[in-house]
Amino acid sequence: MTSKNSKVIELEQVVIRFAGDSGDGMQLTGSLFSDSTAFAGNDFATFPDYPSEIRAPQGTVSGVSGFQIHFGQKTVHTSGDLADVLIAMNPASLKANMRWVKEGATIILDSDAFVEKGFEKAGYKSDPTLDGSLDGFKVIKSPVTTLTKEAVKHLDLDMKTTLKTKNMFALGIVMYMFNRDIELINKYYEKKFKANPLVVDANKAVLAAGFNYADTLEIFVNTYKVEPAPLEKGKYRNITGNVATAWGFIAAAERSGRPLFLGSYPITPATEILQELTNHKNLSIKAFQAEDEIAGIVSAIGASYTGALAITTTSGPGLSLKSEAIGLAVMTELPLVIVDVQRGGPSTGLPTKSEQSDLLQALFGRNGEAPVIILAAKSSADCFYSAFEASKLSLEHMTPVILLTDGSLANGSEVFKIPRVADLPAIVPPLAEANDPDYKPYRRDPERLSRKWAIPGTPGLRHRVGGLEKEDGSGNVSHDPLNHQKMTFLREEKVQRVANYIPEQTIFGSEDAELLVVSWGGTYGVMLTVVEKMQEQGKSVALAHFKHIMPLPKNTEELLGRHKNIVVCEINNGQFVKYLRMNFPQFKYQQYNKIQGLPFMVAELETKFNELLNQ
Amino acid sequence: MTSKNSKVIELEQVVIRFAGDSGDGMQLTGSLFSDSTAFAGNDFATFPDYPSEIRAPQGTVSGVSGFQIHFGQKTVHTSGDLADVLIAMNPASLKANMRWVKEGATIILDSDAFVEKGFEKAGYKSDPTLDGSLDGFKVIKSPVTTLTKEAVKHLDLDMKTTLKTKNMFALGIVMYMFNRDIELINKYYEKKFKANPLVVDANKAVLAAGFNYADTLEIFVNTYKVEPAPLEKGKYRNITGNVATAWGFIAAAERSGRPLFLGSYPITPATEILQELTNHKNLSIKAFQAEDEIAGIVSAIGASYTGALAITTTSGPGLSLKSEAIGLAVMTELPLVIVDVQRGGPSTGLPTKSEQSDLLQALFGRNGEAPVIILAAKSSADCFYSAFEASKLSLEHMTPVILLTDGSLANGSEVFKIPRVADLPAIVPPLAEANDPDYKPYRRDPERLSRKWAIPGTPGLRHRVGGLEKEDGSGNVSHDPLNHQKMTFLREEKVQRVANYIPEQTIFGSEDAELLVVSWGGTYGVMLTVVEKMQEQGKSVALAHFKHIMPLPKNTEELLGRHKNIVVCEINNGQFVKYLRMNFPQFKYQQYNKIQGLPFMVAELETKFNELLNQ
Amino acid sequence: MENQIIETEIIQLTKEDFSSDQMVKWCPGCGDHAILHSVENVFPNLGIRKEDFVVVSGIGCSSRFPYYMNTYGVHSIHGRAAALATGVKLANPKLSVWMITGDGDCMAIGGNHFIHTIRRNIDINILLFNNKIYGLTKGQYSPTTPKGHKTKTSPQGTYERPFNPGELVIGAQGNFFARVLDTNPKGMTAVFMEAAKHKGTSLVEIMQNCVIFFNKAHELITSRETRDDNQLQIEHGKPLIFGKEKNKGIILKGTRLEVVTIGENGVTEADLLVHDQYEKDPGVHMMIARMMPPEFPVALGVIRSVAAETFEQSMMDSIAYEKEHSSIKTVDEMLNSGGTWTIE
Amino acid sequence: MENQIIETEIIQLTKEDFSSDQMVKWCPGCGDHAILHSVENVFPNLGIRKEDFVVVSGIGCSSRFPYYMNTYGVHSIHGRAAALATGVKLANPKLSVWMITGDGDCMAIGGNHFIHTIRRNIDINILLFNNKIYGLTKGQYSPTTPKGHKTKTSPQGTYERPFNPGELVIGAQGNFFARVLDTNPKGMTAVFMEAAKHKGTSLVEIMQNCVIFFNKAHELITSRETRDDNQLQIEHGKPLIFGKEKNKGIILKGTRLEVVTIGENGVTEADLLVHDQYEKDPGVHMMIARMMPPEFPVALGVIRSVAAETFEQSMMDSIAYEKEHSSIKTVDEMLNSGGTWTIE
Ligand SMILES: Cc1ncc(C[n+]2csc(CCOP(=O)(O)OP(=O)(O)O)c2C)c(N)n1
Ligand SMILES: Cc1ncc(C[n+]2csc(CCOP(=O)(O)OP(=O)(O)O)c2C)c(N)n1
Ligand code: SF4
Ligand code: SF4
Ligand SMILES: [Mg+2]
Ligand SMILES: [Mg+2]
Repeated sequence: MTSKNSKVIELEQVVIRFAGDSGDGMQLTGSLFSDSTAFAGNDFATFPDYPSEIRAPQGTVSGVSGFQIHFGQKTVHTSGDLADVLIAMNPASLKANMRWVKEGATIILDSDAFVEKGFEKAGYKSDPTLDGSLDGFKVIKSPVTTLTKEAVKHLDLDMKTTLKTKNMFALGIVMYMFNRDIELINKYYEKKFKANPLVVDANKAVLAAGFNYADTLEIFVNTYKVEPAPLEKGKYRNITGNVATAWGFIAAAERSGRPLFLGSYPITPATEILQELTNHKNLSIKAFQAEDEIAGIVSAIGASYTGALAITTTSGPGLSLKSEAIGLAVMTELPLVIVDVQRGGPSTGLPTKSEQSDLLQALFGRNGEAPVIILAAKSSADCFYSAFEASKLSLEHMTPVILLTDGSLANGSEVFKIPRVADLPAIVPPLAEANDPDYKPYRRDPERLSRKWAIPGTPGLRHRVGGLEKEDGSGNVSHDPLNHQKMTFLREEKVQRVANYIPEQTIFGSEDAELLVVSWGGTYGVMLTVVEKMQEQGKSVALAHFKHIMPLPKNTEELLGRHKNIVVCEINNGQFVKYLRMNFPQFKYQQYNKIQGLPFMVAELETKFNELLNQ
Repeated sequence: MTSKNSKVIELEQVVIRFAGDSGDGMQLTGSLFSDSTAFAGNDFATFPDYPSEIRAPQGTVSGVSGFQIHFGQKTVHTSGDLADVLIAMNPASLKANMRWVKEGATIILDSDAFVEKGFEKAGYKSDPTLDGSLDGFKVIKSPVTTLTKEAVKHLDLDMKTTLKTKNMFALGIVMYMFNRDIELINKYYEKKFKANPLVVDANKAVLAAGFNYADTLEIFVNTYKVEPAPLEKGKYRNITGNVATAWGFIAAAERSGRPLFLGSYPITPATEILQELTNHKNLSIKAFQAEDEIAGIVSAIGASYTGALAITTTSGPGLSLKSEAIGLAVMTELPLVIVDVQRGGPSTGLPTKSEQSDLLQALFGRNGEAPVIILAAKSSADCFYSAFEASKLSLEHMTPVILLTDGSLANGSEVFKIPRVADLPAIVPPLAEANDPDYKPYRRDPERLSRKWAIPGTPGLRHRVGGLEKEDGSGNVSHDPLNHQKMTFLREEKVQRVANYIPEQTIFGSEDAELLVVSWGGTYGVMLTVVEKMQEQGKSVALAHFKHIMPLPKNTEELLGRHKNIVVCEINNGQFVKYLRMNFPQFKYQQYNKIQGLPFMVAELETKFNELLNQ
Repeated sequence: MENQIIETEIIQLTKEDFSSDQMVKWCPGCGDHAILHSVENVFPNLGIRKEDFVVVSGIGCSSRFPYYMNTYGVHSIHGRAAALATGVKLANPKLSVWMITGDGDCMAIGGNHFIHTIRRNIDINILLFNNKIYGLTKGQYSPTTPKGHKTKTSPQGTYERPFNPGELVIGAQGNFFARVLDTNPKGMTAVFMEAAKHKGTSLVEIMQNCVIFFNKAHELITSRETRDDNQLQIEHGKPLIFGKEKNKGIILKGTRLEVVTIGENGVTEADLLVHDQYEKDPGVHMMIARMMPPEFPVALGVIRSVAAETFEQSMMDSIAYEKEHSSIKTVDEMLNSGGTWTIE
Repeated sequence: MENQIIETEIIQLTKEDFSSDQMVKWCPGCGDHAILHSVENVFPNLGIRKEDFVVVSGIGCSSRFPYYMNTYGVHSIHGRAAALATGVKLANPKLSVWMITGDGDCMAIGGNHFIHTIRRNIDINILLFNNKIYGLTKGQYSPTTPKGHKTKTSPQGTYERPFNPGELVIGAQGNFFARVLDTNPKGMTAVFMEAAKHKGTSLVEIMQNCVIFFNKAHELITSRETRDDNQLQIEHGKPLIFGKEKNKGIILKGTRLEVVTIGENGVTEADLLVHDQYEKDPGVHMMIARMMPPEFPVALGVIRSVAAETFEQSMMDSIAYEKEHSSIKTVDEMLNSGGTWTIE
């Protein structure tokens, strides 16, 4: 039913931002557009921008909910910097989002909402569409509310239901603008609202009305098209970081043959991992919502002692609370994965914003010498592989792992090529054999230095573990001075030897690039975008993006040593750079830090790197 | 009543170690000898060596309780490495303490306890006094038990009471050996056991018996004397680190005019600070024993908001639990002193042993960017001044301070020159004035960057604080990106500016010494002893011992820069050295680390430093 | 400058004295709004200076409360409000300390501080906003969510029996427990006044409705159709009567409570259990607090209110005693106490 | 290699099967020794394989217990034993999980896990060594120390009313509560057996004596001279009788318990309250658990034992149900569920 009467312009990539009041259904609008983007064969990534209040006063800036999608015919690494198209359902949405809009972008407004009352609530002194605020943008004012009402008049709906569909009118306009087929979305309505045919009809009618309105009134001089991206063959889905994390653990449980146990306490932005796992009892997953973070981790340690792949999930304040118990897992040398979905700190901080400021806590936030393995996921989809690898390392090396993700990865989503479980690496935990006459709780594997895992219920392996210092071998409580020193070194060395079991650090770009950009964790997408762009411009820039933090890959020193000009970029006040200085003080590091609860922008990094290149 | 028939040899310094079963009263014996040492005008330091069990099976190695005293005619910096004299009340005490005894030392034994049963319990295969184990020592076997019984026969005591006094027989011998006057101790008995004259008589009789036994039987070829130390004029007392810490806070409360509030939960080795403060209701001190560590710190934050000098005291595992709440104190910019009496870690670790392994936790163990001031006390007596300074900095700069002490300082004691409270520095917290029309919760002092303290009950200053990010100035909740960055920098800068209010780092020795020895916290005494000794030998060694950890003194970089050869010595796996590398990566650091739950020995450091000098 | 009148009397305050300038951001229709109004009505009428109130909370929707009150206040961290309030009250027992908390904040993560504060009987007033759900984190079950209820983290229904706050309070030695509905402003005002006057920890459970994540959680008790049979407003000294016709009541039969109808089987009002909120033995208070539909109506009002020494009173008495009786009166005296010696 | 007999039956175990090779380091005379012996006597007689026991503890003198038992075991961190035991039991519901804890470990720092575990009714057996003091840290008061008692941190006596474990357990919805003395090995053995058999959280309070820091804490109940008047051994279905002459008893009079003498004022045995440990309504169990000298004797034995579904049973049922009814049976199916698309 796509009909065109305007020229179609081909674009390489586009960023669209949908914004409205919390009640306006912007998340659904965005996700339906994402589905159609997937169908169109583009690569894409999305990011929701929830308000921090559940439902702040309607029409105010603090109640604005947004959804951004970035799609392209090339690989897309981020959910995009600034929007090419902004849909603003009311003045507050416009106000809250103007800083996210590219110069010259198209702004689609519901003109019915751009009235005195709306300006007031949004804190506008005058009508922004008239006072010159929007000069330089392509502004399309459409009476979305009025036309929505018209479109469903025949269905005789109550006003609330009617108004609930107006987001679909806006979606219809955007679908037209990008030459998309609306049938897919109609099918969604049919499935989703099966029980309520009237709602199906209403949504269909409004979507079509928006589409046709754009067509008929020729509100766009041109329409646009983004060609399919050259994605590898295979089956794909869209996935958020939190779901990917949950699924990575489920896959690791399957590959290791160990039942999955989660002990957790809800906290933004980590809660969805818990929620997702409670939904998989069909796969025998035990997800325990504990009374607090401490019970979350300690129940997981109990489950780990009992032979489960045990995990606990949280965000920064929760990681603080788990500090003491992580020490117990270190001392008992049990597998355990602790996921920290980082958010803005310190203290309660900025719970709905993302940050990378828990790195030093992950490294050092425990009493005594208590080393753990640390991984940091680099993208929403990579959360799957990071959770899987964290499980593998923890199970095979019998030591806790902290997996760092962040709010942006957790809530953002991207295209994920669906793997086959059988193709994932094998995971072989060092289980002790029943009645092994040589079994000793702290006897170690000579290579990995891991002890064996003897699981309650197994005959012939009864033993006790605990938080007091242990005698090497026997595992008995020991106050012997030299044993304590030995055990301290062994625990450290066990973690360091993991370097033999992780990939070497790769570098994107030339080994002798003039500027080496270093980053870690969730900033991968934007770093890659910038470096790729600058390399295309012929700049001598390379990227070393770290996913393995503790231990660092074996070739790190060598790799860093090849570059005179190194800049470490982080969404914090400089934590990884401190860690690098402490490990490799012989090199000089520059820093680029941003602590605004916001991701890096391509432009700011580019400016910084160019500056460093011209020094 | 001192009578001599042997030559008196003058000694510069002596280390004596009293050891017996937990029930043998070795702590009292030691402390009485300390009193007499004070009376003799020597400088001294002591250290108790408690068993980790409350009362492990009698006669076993794990039940041995020890007390060491080091006294001299020069300034004494530590409780001593190896003992010149060991008193061993039974075989287990001998076995447990042989490694603490100098070659050629005098060992005084209760021969009545050196019998088959005792050897067995102690795990000796044969009689150590006969099998050559004690070759090279001066062994004095005295039938202490028998003679004690004899000494009190006339008093008709029950056996239990009789045996309880045998430690006094041993004390009598040692008193004789060092030409001490036993009258002082008799006075102590009279006061202490006022209610029970029989016990007074018994103790007096046994003490005298021991003294006279040594005299009469000429068990010593010589006796010894240590001349008074040239201590400054003034009034002195003996003080443990934990009591000194408690008193430092009491003095700070007095000098600041702020009531003292402690919220704490018992934990070894920090409990005595709580206990000491519960004993000072006479000075209006409120010491609250909370249900756990979290309630301990959070109640202190409540008290701080309410205008108290608020403190919380704990050890490593407790500091872990307090992590989240420290972040709240950082965010609310309230004064709070957190004392961590470090012990062996990780996890429960070695609770009765000392370690310096919580430094990185103190620096980084919190979510988000959450800087705090960090001080580390350098000796038992210095705990007083450190607690005082921690209070002053926290109150005047409106930011939390972590004060690190350790198990050795906490339980050890040394001579303390009693200050007059009025001579201590003034403490002037930035109190907001009632009805100040310009009051804003987060308006800052331009120099210190501290905000004002507005205390509930004061008219005209009502305001709210909390853990969400605050708008600078107003203190309102703010999600503004640039404000977050600004506040992050302000919190960091506020702590950094404390460098303007602390002394510059001093160096003991020459500014161009070939080897710079760096240490921090509780190791001061032994470091000084070694460096002094080597300097006397003409070695080019200097000591920079850090008490101010965060921020570092302003001249640290300059000071370190003057030395090519730097060695950082710590009772951990290298935490301060990591911190120095991260701050001053331009210098090269060597390390000396010991992780045995034991203090450094003079000899091992000397060996190490000589090695480094000869490189 | 002369003749200035120094304000010594407590002036009559109004609601406006307590409204803060911050925008109230709870969802439209959330029960929290009504509670805020009730508290704003109660504070001016307690005879306490406005600068002597401190409002403390943890984290949750309900815990945003202090920002909306123009008093001294602390919005602390999740679960720790009781510990913070304890510190405030012990540091200055003269302050009127109010703690605002949610069912998750004080009964999940904050459970330990909650029971210990109650046990110690520290004189703070705790308003527990019981919406039986985690609101701020968007809809996970809480320790008071009814067993079997489906939430975001219990897609097949919860497995856990909920706490009944009244029972837990009594089990923790609590001396004041009352229950009110967010839909009943008068009831709230009356109970908040009583809570404020009670010396010792007062716990008020407010059945609060979260319109977004557990709408109608208390419907059986609050809805026009069912409320008469499911509410019982208790009053000290009055028999336990309820029902549309006020003809139903509660009797204590043997070791249990039972619902009876007045006029049936010879039951008269005189047979009914008479409420004694001051009874020390908590046995019957516990039974009353436990009453739940469908068997019983829910008891509303002050269920238990027993006088006992407060922690801070004991502490202040002990300090006063020691100040009088200790021979050490100053810090200098302390420093010089015990074994000392002088070098001259 | 043929004809090997595969052990399928549970063989009769003995005490020796459970003694570990570690030296027992409690103080001579400590009540913990006797408890250890009782547990060693009970374990072989439960019909459970020796490798199916897991003994979990926190930190404290009592919490050294697992080291002295030759079973699987974890000596965890202070206060967290209940959370750890929960993880063990949920990970493998077939195990027999025993939690050893002290009054400080589970009622001070561990209070939250304690009440939540009880509320969830997870089938673990909790032995609470109540010596009313912190032993391991050398004598500070605990949440069960009697009010006014002088300890290292309460030189003028404590200001706090103690928890009564039975009350708190019942307030937290507990279904099994029993009380025994460390001086009564037979009593311990009998109660431990019952606790083991009870499905759901069983809480046994053991009045344990710390000879060093609070010697004779339970003297009124245990000493030869006073015990007859201060102990009441309760038994299901039997009237509450005590006293040297077995002539005193407890009646329920109105809303309270009262001590009476049989034969006086016409009181006969038939008037006495008959103990029903299976009664669901906890009102009277609460009253019985509260009885304390001097007014009342202390009730010993099983006070409450009510059957209810356990958390882990609900969880396993839900898993079984979902496995059967979900259309997604494998991880691959999960990965491929919902909206996917294929690039060819
Ligand atoms: C340490 C920590 N853990 C978890 C959270 C996340 N969190 C915030 S509020 C909340 C529960 C809110 O529920 P409730 O206390 O009932 O308050 P309501 O929102 O329902 O009023 C949770 C789990 C947090 N902020 N901090
Ligand atoms: C996190 C932490 N806080 C405090 C301690 C110190 N601590 C160890 S045991 C204990 C209390 C012991 O009392 P209880 O639980 O009654 O056991 P008991 O020794 O009396 O058997 C304390 C406070 C600790 N080990 N860890
Ligand atoms: S989510 Fe629920 S509790 Fe929170 S503000 Fe909205 S309605 Fe109220
Ligand atoms: S201190 Fe007390 S509880 Fe601990 S072992 Fe000794 S007697 Fe037992
Ligand atoms: Mg709630
Ligand atoms: Mg105890």
